[in-house]
Amino acid sequence: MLYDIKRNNELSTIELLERNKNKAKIAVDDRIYEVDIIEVENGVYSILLDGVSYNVELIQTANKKYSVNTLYNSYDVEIIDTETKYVNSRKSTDEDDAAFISTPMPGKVVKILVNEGDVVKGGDTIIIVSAMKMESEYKVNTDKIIKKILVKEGDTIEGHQHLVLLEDIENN
Amino acid sequence: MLYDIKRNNELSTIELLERNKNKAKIAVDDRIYEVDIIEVENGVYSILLDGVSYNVELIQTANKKYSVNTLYNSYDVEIIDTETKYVNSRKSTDEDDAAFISTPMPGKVVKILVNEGDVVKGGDTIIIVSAMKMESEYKVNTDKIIKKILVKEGDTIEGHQHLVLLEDIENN
Amino acid sequence: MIKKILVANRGEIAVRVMRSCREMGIKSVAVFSEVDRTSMHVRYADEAYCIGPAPSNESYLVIDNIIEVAKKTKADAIHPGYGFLSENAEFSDRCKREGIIFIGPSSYAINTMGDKITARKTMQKANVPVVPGTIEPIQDLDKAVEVIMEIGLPVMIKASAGGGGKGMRLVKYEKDILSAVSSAKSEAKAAFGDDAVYIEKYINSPHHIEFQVLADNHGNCIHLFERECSVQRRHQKVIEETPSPIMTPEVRDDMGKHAVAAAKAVNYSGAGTIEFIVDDDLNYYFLEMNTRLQVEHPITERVVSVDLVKEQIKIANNEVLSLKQDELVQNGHAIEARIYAEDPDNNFMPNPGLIKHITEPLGLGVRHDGYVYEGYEIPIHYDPLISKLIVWAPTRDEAIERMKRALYAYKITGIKTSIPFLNRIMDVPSFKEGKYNTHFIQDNEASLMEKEEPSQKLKDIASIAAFFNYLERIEERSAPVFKQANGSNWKNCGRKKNLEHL
Amino acid sequence: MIKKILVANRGEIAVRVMRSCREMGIKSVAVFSEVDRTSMHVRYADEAYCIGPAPSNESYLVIDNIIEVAKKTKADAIHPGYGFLSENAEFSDRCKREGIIFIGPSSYAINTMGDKITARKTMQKANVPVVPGTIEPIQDLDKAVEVIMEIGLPVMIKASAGGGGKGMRLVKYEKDILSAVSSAKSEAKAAFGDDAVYIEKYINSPHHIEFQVLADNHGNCIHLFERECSVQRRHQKVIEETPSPIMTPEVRDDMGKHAVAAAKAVNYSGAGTIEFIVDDDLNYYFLEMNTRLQVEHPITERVVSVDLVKEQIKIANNEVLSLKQDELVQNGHAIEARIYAEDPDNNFMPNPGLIKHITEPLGLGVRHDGYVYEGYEIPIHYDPLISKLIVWAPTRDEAIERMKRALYAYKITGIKTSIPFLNRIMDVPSFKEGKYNTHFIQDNEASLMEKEEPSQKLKDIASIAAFFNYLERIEERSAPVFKQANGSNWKNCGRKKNLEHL
Repeated sequence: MLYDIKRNNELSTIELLERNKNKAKIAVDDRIYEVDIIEVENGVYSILLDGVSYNVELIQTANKKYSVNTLYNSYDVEIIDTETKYVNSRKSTDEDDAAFISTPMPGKVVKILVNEGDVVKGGDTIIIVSAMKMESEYKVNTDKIIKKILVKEGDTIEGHQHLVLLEDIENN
Repeated sequence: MLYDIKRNNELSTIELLERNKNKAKIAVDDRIYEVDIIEVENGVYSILLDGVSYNVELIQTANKKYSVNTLYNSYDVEIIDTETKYVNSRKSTDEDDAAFISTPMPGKVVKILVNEGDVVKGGDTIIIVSAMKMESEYKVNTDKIIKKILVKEGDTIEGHQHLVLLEDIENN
Repeated sequence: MIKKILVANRGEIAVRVMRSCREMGIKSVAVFSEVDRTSMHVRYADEAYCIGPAPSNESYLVIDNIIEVAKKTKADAIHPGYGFLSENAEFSDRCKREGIIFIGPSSYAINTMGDKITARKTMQKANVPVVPGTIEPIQDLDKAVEVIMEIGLPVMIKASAGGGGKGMRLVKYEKDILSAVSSAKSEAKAAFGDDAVYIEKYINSPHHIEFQVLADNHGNCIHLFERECSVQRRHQKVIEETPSPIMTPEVRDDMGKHAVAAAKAVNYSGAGTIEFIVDDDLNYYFLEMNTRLQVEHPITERVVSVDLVKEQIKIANNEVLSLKQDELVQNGHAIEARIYAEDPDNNFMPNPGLIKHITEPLGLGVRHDGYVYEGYEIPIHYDPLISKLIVWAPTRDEAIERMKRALYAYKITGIKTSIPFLNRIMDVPSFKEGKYNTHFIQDNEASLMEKEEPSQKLKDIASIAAFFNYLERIEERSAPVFKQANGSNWKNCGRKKNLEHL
Repeated sequence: MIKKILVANRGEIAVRVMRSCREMGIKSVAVFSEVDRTSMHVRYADEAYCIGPAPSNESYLVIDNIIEVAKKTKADAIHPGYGFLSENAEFSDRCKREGIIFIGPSSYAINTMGDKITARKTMQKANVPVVPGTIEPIQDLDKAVEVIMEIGLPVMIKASAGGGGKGMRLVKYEKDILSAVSSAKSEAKAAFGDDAVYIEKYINSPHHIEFQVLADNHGNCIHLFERECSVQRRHQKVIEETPSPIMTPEVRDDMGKHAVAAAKAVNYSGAGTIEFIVDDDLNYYFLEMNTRLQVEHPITERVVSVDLVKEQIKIANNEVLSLKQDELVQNGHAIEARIYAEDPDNNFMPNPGLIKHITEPLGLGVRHDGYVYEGYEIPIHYDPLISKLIVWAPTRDEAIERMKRALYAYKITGIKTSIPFLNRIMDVPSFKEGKYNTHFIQDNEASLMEKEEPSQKLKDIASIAAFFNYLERIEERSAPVFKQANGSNWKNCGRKKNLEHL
């Protein structure tokens, strides 16, 4: 079965052509790879390709989404199966315009500089988050309306958590 | 609820008296312990008891059975709940007389020195198993009949796997 | 005799101190904040007590709580590690009043060295070279211009109570003097409640070189040679090495003598570090003294063959220093790399989180001082230092190769770390040649930030691994059997099996 | 110049060799048996190729298969590690014929040192002391009695082709001589296809002390001092240390010169070890030469500051030895403990299996050379050595304390290991005093096997941990929510969650 796969926003097709235990023949677009691939530790794969030994580490970030580390690089990879395509086709109209402020790492909300309903200018600081003795300011790039504030000062937050919902000014 | 617990064939009762997250009050027989207990790694518990820091590692060997390592000691611990008691009461008559030869570690069957139906004497070697370049001979302690041989030479075996079924001579 | 030590710290340094305690047969007591219950120092210690909520000003900085645990556990001594209360004169005094040995210097030494103007004065009196400049706070703005023009531009305006770059101004032109002094004063006032500022000549292409000293309570004081700490990012040390690649035996000898003189000038006791600023011609000036163990102490330990924590404890025990200056030698070369939980590709944003998988580098010439483990969640409240990788080899070139080998084998997933950035530093020509100063990272930003475009093959391998995992998960779902074959997945499957059969 | 090396081995030594290759910028090629696909050396190498089924005589010992991979990958050289083909003269020759550099000595040196009678003769000619006895095979049984009575009882009868205690007999009384010689001959015939035996005086309370040598292809040969290897169980080394606690500078110097003479007598090239048997009065005799890297080479590396694998590679590269005898010194004290997968409480039964959890010791003065990881299943087909723990300290006493600290922190679950046994060795008075010989383990069996009865509290803590886990599993079953709080169980839960949502 042919799947779509997205790696750092680059779309390819991927297909398992043959498999015998840990030996597999896989096509990525029109490139054919015969690999010896085995999960040696949880989320860690050892891959032999033309004799060369590769070590790849996976972290599943969501269902069918992975953060993949090779020796010096890191990729976001998403497997797009028929289910995903179906779900994507349904929700695309709904959430496309939504924009959230979020942080890449966990931390603590130090200060929120806006109120719901405020109109802010590109470059304005919206929220300050601290982690590991360092404070980071999160700004908007373009003029926005503060639709909803989802956290309060002093809250402990997860990485990638939605903090503030923004809305484009043109939409109003 | 009061449970029975077996530690290296020593039977005690054990009961959770109170619990608030990782703080617990537990009675073992009539000894009361107030512990701060938390699973820090998979199967590894950190326990604080009267301020003293203990590290305990568990390996689940079967359902409700554990091999427990403290710093210098190792214990077999079994939780005996009502289900276990019921199961034990039913099967006790059935398997009590069965005796198997097995090895504590995985390995390879090098040689089987008996045939099914043989009568062997205490001290006779029944089977030779090798692991890590070392051969070990497994003998019977008392006279037995070889009821069934469950492996063949060259077989790779797991630890604790039944290799040979023995029968007492008096039973025939 | 010290029989039990409370370690008033967390993270790698707490574990490191406890290791030496264990080797000396001394019991260790950990203290921990509520968020640190699962931290390694709690697991490693003989005893452990909670001292308050996560924010350090409610736990690790609360003197009363720490003293209370020390008294309850009958600890003879307290080791403060670095950071937190390690340079707190009040804490040193309080320990003394309570009859507990503080493993560190007296409040007098801490206070004298803690105030920069007082330290400069004291050093000048002890004939230790200080950066040309004023040794009294600037009162009069007009006088300031006069003094600065006498010293010669460029100069630095610095807050006397300062640190972390606050209340600090670089002045290159005469016209900027007045505004720079006023703004430094007001920033100093806001930050430290003290607007005293002083003036130092600005050293071009400065090197940061520090000397380790040890002093006992019997008047003996020695130095254990230098550490080169010029690889810094925003005043944060990144790589340290010893010996310094720019040092000569003569200058080393001179600087060592001045380091000892500096320590003696404050009747120092214990382990301390004299930081010097050094120019390209090896002119050197006293910068400040750190009255505690440094993060980078292991490179000295390796090259001089000494356990500095054990020496601290022996000194606190009132023993006479057994090390003699003329018996100490530097053997080979050591480099330390600090592994931080931060994302070098994203402006070094701190990156706390759950350690999903860790492979530590092993083998010849590698020391690893860390505290995280698989399944540990690095809290958001403290310093992002995860561990320190220290390598040793007979030569500097070989030590660099060894560091690269160790960084290659060191894998942490779940969080971003500085490992790729550290690896790139090892490849920069000026680092390899040992020709760098504190501008190193800034000067080489382009090559340090550049990432090679990976080959199509490597990118496809990443996709293949993810795809294979996806397929295996589908397979598992349709046939959830217990894989025994090669041991992968044993954790999941073991647990899964249990849940099913329970 | 060697640019790519095939490592014809597995386990910790294969990884250790590859680490030095990586530091030298040399590519490494792994070979592996079918059961070793997940082994660390396959993961660590630049390239990896399967060479056959699990049994070593179908893979790691098949010269043709290894040569084939070397040619296919264009490897310039082969490093044999220890064991397997490392002392196989045919392999050394075959490499030469194929134009591949064998990182080890010539077949001449291997053969001469491999046959014990030939080795004894060669040593005698080179004026290296050998154990008093015969240097020709015993032909005539009557002659044997005469010779033995001349040497003086007790004596050892040894097979010339021997090893591993086979074809070996200790004779204490004259009446036993005839039967001992005949049975040794027939055992030797059965074991090695060669019934040649010879006679050696039996040394009472023997010490096993070996010298490391390095020789280049240009006539230079040096020794790197001794290793004390008397802590043995059934001729298997358990603990090694350097310097030897019984050595004097004079005897060290003499033995070192004889070690160099021994190596020169066979035109040795590369790294080798001369084993001596030493009595309580420090009389020493050549025992045998190991023409390869030893398991215990790291303690020499640490104390002499040298990377022996790099030296081997440089010698194979035809370089001139850069180390000079009179510049070498021993610095401090190093001890190695071998961690085996075996059950010390159950007659040291091998204990292969799945590594469920591992915590490696870290910190100052600790080197760890291993190859296993969490989730790795140790195969049943090979040697039970898991890893080697090497500690260093300025003094022997401190090194022992450090070893105890490292063993304390070293935790492996899933299999039984020798760690508790090693820890008990560190506590035996005769070991602590450095007064022990090869009878050490036998003489101290009682205290080495004794286990302290744990307190009721400790026993109850074991029960509480198991009980708590049982309760948590019940809880999880009734409310299978994703625990995020402290990171424990993330692996299970992560996977569980995925399965549910897939």
